[in-house]
Amino acid sequence: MNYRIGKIEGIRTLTKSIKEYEIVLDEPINPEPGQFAMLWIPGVGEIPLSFADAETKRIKFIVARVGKVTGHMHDKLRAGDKVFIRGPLGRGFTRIRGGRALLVAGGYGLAPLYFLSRKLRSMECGVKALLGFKSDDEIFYVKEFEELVETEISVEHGSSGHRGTVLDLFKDVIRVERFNMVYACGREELNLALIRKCLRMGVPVEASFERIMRCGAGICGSCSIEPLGIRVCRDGPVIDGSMIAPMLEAP
Amino acid sequence: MNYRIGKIEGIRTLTKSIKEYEIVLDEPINPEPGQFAMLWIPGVGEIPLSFADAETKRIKFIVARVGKVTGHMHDKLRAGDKVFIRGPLGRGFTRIRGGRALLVAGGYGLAPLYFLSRKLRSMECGVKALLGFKSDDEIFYVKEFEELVETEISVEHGSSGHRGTVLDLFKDVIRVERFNMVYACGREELNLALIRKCLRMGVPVEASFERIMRCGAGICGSCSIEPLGIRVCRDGPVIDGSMIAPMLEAP
Amino acid sequence: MSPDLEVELAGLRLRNPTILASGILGSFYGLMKRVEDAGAGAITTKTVTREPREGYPNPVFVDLGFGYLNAMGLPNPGIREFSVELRRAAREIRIPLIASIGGRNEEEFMDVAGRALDAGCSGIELNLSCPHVSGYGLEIGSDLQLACSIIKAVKSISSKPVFTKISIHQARPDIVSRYLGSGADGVTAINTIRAAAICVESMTPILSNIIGGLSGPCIRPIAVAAIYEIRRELPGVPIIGVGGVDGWRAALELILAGANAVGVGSAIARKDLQIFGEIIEGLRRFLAERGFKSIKELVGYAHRS
Amino acid sequence: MSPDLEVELAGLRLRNPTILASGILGSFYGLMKRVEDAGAGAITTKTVTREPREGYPNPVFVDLGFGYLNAMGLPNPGIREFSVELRRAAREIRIPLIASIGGRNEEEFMDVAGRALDAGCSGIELNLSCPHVSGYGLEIGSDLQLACSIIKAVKSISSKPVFTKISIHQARPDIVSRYLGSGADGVTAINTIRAAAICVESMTPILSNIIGGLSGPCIRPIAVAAIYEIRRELPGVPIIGVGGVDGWRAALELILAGANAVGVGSAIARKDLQIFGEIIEGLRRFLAERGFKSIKELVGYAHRS
Ligand SMILES: Cc1cc2nc3c(=O)[nH]c(=O)nc-3n(C[C@H](O)[C@H](O)[C@H](O)COP(=O)(O)OP(=O)(O)OC[C@H]3O[C@@H](n4cnc5c(N)ncnc54)[C@H](O)[C@@H]3O)c2cc1C
Ligand SMILES: Cc1cc2nc3c(=O)[nH]c(=O)nc-3n(C[C@H](O)[C@H](O)[C@H](O)COP(=O)(O)OP(=O)(O)OC[C@H]3O[C@@H](n4cnc5c(N)ncnc54)[C@H](O)[C@@H]3O)c2cc1C
Ligand SMILES: Cc1cc2nc3c(=O)[nH]c(=O)nc-3n(C[C@H](O)[C@H](O)[C@H](O)COP(=O)(O)O)c2cc1C
Ligand SMILES: Cc1cc2nc3c(=O)[nH]c(=O)nc-3n(C[C@H](O)[C@H](O)[C@H](O)COP(=O)(O)O)c2cc1C
Ligand code: FES
Ligand code: FES
Repeated sequence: MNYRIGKIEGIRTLTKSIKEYEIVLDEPINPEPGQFAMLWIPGVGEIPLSFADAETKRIKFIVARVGKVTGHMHDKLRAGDKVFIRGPLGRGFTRIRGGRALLVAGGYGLAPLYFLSRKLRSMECGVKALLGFKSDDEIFYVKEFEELVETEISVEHGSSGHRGTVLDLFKDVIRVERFNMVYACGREELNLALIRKCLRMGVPVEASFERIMRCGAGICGSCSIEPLGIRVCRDGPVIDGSMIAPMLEAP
Repeated sequence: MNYRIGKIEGIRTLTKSIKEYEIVLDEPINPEPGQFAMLWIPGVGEIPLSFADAETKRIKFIVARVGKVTGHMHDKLRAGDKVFIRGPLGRGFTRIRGGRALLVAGGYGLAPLYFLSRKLRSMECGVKALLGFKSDDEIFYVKEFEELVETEISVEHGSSGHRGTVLDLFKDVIRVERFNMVYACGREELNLALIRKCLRMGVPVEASFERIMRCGAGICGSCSIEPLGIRVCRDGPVIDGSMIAPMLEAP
Repeated sequence: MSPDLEVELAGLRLRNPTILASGILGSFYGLMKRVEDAGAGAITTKTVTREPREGYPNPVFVDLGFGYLNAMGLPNPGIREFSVELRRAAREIRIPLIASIGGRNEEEFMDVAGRALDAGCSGIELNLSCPHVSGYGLEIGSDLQLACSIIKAVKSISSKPVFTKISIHQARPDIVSRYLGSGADGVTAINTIRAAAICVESMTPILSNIIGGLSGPCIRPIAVAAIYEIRRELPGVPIIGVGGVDGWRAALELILAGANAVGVGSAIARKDLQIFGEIIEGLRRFLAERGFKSIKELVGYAHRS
Repeated sequence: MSPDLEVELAGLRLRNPTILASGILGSFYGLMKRVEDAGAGAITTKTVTREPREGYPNPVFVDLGFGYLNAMGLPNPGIREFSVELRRAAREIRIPLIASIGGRNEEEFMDVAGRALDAGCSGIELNLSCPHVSGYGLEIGSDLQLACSIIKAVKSISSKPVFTKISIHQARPDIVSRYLGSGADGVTAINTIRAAAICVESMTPILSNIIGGLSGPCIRPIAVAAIYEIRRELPGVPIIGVGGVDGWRAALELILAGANAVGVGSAIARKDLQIFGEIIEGLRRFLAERGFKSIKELVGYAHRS
């Protein structure tokens, strides 16, 4: 069978719509930051989730409540429950060695970037993370980031951090600091805006994209970014900004 | 596919009905003496043959002309031709370490015993080989044996070696010498007679048997020694004398 | 208390749900005895026909890695000679002995079945599904009317349970229920699947018969679907699940799909006779870990979800 | 001179014998373009139906190691929306584009085929064989009469070649020749095989639809037999061989059995789009080594032995 068996070790409520799941697998796994897994809950469904962390058999997911499966996870899963995982799937972030990296996340997009921060530390990089949230009560994982890297946050409607979107914050930061690489994960508009900006400035950029996943194996075509024919499950989810360039023609 | 590709390197005529084939395989193989291969010639057939020698990719078979496939081999195969091999199959001889071993072969039965002699040399064994032939012009491989081990031959109707069957020779030898193990390969009557004798004297004995082979994988049942249910292709072809004991009840 | 592996199958009582599949070692008394000693719950004999059959010349077997291809050609000594083996087996082997019967018409089936019953077999399996012997097996089974009349005829002389062994082409609840309507006591699903392999090096087919039957792990998903659908539509039918059982997980998969017992066939090529012990131990451990008392609780369990 | 890989297939000229199989990436223009760039000789689109279909919920795909199980449920945007992709593909892609058509009756097939032809496809493949979508595919194909009337109807409006895609159940020369008699220009053999997988840990079926279709290397021997037998009985029929092509050897095996061209499907899961180049290079090397001038010489070559 293609699934590994996972046992929920702990569930942490991060915000009213986001939880963190710590899972222990029956076998070691070694994903790259940016790669994802298909998580199957028998009788419920199967969804893609980015690895938020991984160490031998221990992995973390950060899950926003959206619909059927994520709702079931939030409402029904308890420590000790079994889940099934296939992966790691897809292509993760290209890690730079040395230099300075900027991480830009929107909402649960910080999941793969947190994992990336942990890995970049050993690469002798300077890392700065920009985390964007909608409101004060949606803020999470800031302490976790701060323990690893220099972190700034933006809140659209709230009192903490910078007021505004993370894109605004990004523009402010990029005006005064230079980076060798920008890593992004957020809603598609955010990703595209960041890519456009970076390409203009000539800064390499990679962003993690989402599409409806079905096979997760690069054959069904369901996750294609058209008309480029880039499969998020296989060619992505992390995609080099320059690959996306043709989508940005309209400014 | 389950076949290895072999290329005939050389064919040597040993007697008017026996030839030696030297074959180079596309991949290394590591059979034990006593194990066999199924040799397939497309469009002709597939037959079991004991390894007469093997060293990484180079193997030897000694083949007596019997019927369709062996006839084709004798008449049609040329150096450069391709043949297909599956194996090594079955269980070979148990090699003793130290002590003295006696090898008893009838006709092409010497094939696996020659291979065994080569391997026993490195086990610090004293080895004696008794080779039985029907007539003077059926004698072969004596020099090859003599280069490795002490060798005596018997000929039923002829002038060389001991006059008589190899069983007679065996009885003579065993009367004056002691062995820690007897290895046999010949017609079934020879094998059974040797086993009976050895069991009576309390000398461990192993013999290589033949049956019609089909699957070669231990599932079709075609090669069973009944009523013992011993599959020559899987439990054999080399069978410990004590396993055969129930067949010897009639003296 | 250790969980109970005993199953009941159309009146046969099996000490555990493993059955030697037809065509695998079931040609001689000695081999069948060894299979009993290895732990099997029941034995199916090689398919036997009225007349002796030589079978096809070699090659007859190909190991494909993910499965096996065979075209033996139903070699067997004919029912007269085979009766001797069967009689001895019936006398000395304590687990149920299911005689697999082949034939080209109703009369041959009747004749062979009669002699097999005479020799003391515990049940009959009608081979209506062997995919590579012209005039036998699937060629008979493809004719629904003929198949039903054969079942009826054999059933009329048999007080022992009669199973029909089916191919994927017959693995449809509507066809199976016709078989049951004709008197079949149960169904064995599935036989090998028509297949062939061509050697690219020699550019020739490998099997002497060219066409053979595919078995092994690679057909398990096909067997699982067949069993699942038959169990769903015909909740009471005794099913012997066969196809790709290569360990306890595979056996359990077929049982969860709805098999009351499972045939073990070509996996013996890789695992030899120890496979019976391995399956039995594995099932026992699984039942114990999950708190089930009997394997019967798991038959068709996957239908609950 | 480098050996010639070009093949002719019911009037279509393919630069090489590899064809993207239906359901694999053929849902969008961008993906089809990448497949062309990867070297494919032709492309079959995802099966498209008249109305949009959501498909089944996840899980829809299982990697079994020796093969794959899928039950996508024929998700597609319906022919109206798909025509946009198809039209663009027909305009910008130079290799033949075969539109795979699904439907529940003759009228739907006609409607979809008409629009696909309108959009500029080079050929039609009638999906009479998808084994896990109720009302479509094999359920239609199992009714020989209905299948023939669909073929006749579609053929009546198509000047482009029409292929019928068959399952193992239709892989019989008698059935195929009925299809040809109804006007089919060729046959695509085979579709996936009805199958299922049950997770032993959770004791539940894995696919949301429970039943899916088996593909990959494990069905190759089944495809080879199907192709071989059709080629033997119907020497002239154009055959697209599909099933378990995972490299040049596998492609060649199907060609030797009698396929004029080969579909590449689920192997892309393991090898990605490079597989087209790998097959093409491998075939070219084989031809050169053996002294053949054209791949056409090898179509059905295994029948000579
Ligand atoms: C590569 C990848 C990585 C992801 N990583 C994470 C992660 O780390 N954490 C996390 O919380 N979520 C992640 N997601 C998103 C997550 O997979 C979806 O939220 C989830 O599939 C929703 O499933 P559901 O059954 O709860 O909702 P459903 O009931 O299936 O859907 C509810 C609604 O959301 C829409 N929808 C569902 N999935 C998607 C999608 N992928 N894109 C667009 N719309 C969608 C549906 O069409 C529907 O309208 C990731 C997605 C991808 C593709
Ligand atoms: C384990 C094993 C190892 C062997 N090793 C060697 C070897 O190293 N050298 C060698 O020359 N031969 C060996 N043989 C015997 C060899 O396999 C046969 O001689 C060969 O299969 C005959 O094939 P054929 O097509 O030439 O004859 P066929 O045309 O098949 O047969 C001619 C006649 O011989 C009979 N026959 C064929 N094979 C056997 C058999 N195995 N037992 C009894 N009768 C048989 C047939 O029934 C027929 O009557 C071995 C056999 C076995 C089982
Ligand atoms: C070598 C071989 C011989 C077989 N002979 C028969 C037979 O005589 N009668 C029969 O009904 N099935 C026969 N079968 C089919 C098996 O009984 C079984 O249905 C099939 O192999 C699938 O099970 P498996 O995957 O466990 O091998 C044979 C299978 C093999 C591999
Ligand atoms: C994910 C997936 C989706 C498929 N969808 C279709 C389809 O829409 N129409 C069709 O005719 N065949 C479909 N098939 C079957 C393939 O075209 C092909 O016949 C089958 O997979 C065997 O080839 P393979 O072993 O190379 O995958 C699909 C197969 C897969 C794996
Ligand atoms: S999810 Fe199927 S190709 Fe990406
Ligand atoms: S040859 Fe088949 S069991 Fe030995």
